[in-house]
Amino acid sequence: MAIIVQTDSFDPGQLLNQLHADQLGVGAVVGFVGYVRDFNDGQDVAGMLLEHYPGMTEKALSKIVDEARERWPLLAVDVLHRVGWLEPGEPIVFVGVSSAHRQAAFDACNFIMDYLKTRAPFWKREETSEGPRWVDAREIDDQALERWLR
Amino acid sequence: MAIIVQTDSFDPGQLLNQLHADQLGVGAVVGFVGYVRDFNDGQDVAGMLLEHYPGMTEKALSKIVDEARERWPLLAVDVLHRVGWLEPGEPIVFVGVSSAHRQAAFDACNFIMDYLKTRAPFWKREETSEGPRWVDAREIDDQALERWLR
Amino acid sequence: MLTINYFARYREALGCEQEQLPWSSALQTVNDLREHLLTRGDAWQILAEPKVMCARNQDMCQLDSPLADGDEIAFFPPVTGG
Amino acid sequence: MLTINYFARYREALGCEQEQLPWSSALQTVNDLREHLLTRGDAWQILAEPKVMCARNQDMCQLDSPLADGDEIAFFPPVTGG
Repeated sequence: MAIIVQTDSFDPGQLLNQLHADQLGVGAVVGFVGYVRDFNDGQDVAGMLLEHYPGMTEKALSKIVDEARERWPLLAVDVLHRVGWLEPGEPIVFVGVSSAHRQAAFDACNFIMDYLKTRAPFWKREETSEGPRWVDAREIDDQALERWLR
Repeated sequence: MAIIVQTDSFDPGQLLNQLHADQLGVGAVVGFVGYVRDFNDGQDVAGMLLEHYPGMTEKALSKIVDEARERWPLLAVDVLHRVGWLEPGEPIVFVGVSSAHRQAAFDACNFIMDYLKTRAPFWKREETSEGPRWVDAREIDDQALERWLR
Repeated sequence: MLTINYFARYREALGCEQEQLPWSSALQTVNDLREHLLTRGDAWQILAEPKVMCARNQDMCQLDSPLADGDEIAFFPPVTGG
Repeated sequence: MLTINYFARYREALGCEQEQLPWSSALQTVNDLREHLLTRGDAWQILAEPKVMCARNQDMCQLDSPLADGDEIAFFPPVTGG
């Protein structure tokens, strides 16, 4: 299991393949990749600056992954999130999960992303044609989280 | 969009990366990979033979993908399923979906796998230490499908 | 003429992958065809399994689907790919 | 002593990334600290936003969380990573 926060770009496909490695008990791998889009909320986006809370970030991500492991029988879990300056087309985040079974892998990956979106200390500031703007949190992300509350 | 049925192995990571390519409207990619396990239903598995219904297979997969596109706003969709002889650790199937938004990508990928499991004409015959056996369909896969019936 | 395909466990049990059969007006539905095949004897009772699946012209269908001359029909056990 | 961090929109609005403040027994909860900061004037009213988030010693917390000498506290707007 790895939780990584870095400024450098990365290769999502390589991370996906590593989730299997040579573990012959792995039946299912689900990977999510979030990318910078060139357009958001009505405006062209030239890039974004991703700010985080060093120290807390890894701790928050670890808690989310631990919670996922309590809920589903998982084998490997990898989370990589970038910070700093990112341009359209670049990958922002990778969450990958392996399990013996398909639905556990789907649910755990979806769960980790929903928690990350609402509980991990990252903030996006977009550079748009009309200047910089902080991205607003979306109501829909809070709703996504509520699905998992027990 | 590509729907491929082939005997050769493939690189899941490469397929995942291709889903983004240079489409700057892609915000989210979800990929699923199914692998051959070395153990199933209480027995060691040395490999499996995947039989299919040539002609119907691609047609069935296309219908599933079309149905997913009707339900969610998707950009690229790729499905690759292998047939023939496969050994533990080898990838069997890849389903990948790209979208502007995260939940559409998760749901569509999950949906396509649930339909593929119950509606696409593939059959697995495992080679176990006690000889060959046809894998039985699982009740849980029918239940997974029911979630999506409207 | 009807073309009939058998797959996986059924193919093995019947020792038959594909056969051709003349269509007749007695074969109005896929189930009529299945009942005709069941009269062939013991091995063919596998087609009486409650979970038997079938396809008509390469689309999944129900047993009560109509049958027409020239159709390609298939019988197979529940699928297990993925 | 308390260490207080501000992030993103709050950091910019306050022109402050981190500060240290002596702890006092009047500061029993994170909210007591927030109310103290609100008395500093206009810019600080941003901490009165209903959706303000906070962390104590690098764990998300509620405004009514207890405060202790030596704590590292952070105030920030709703997160938008991923």
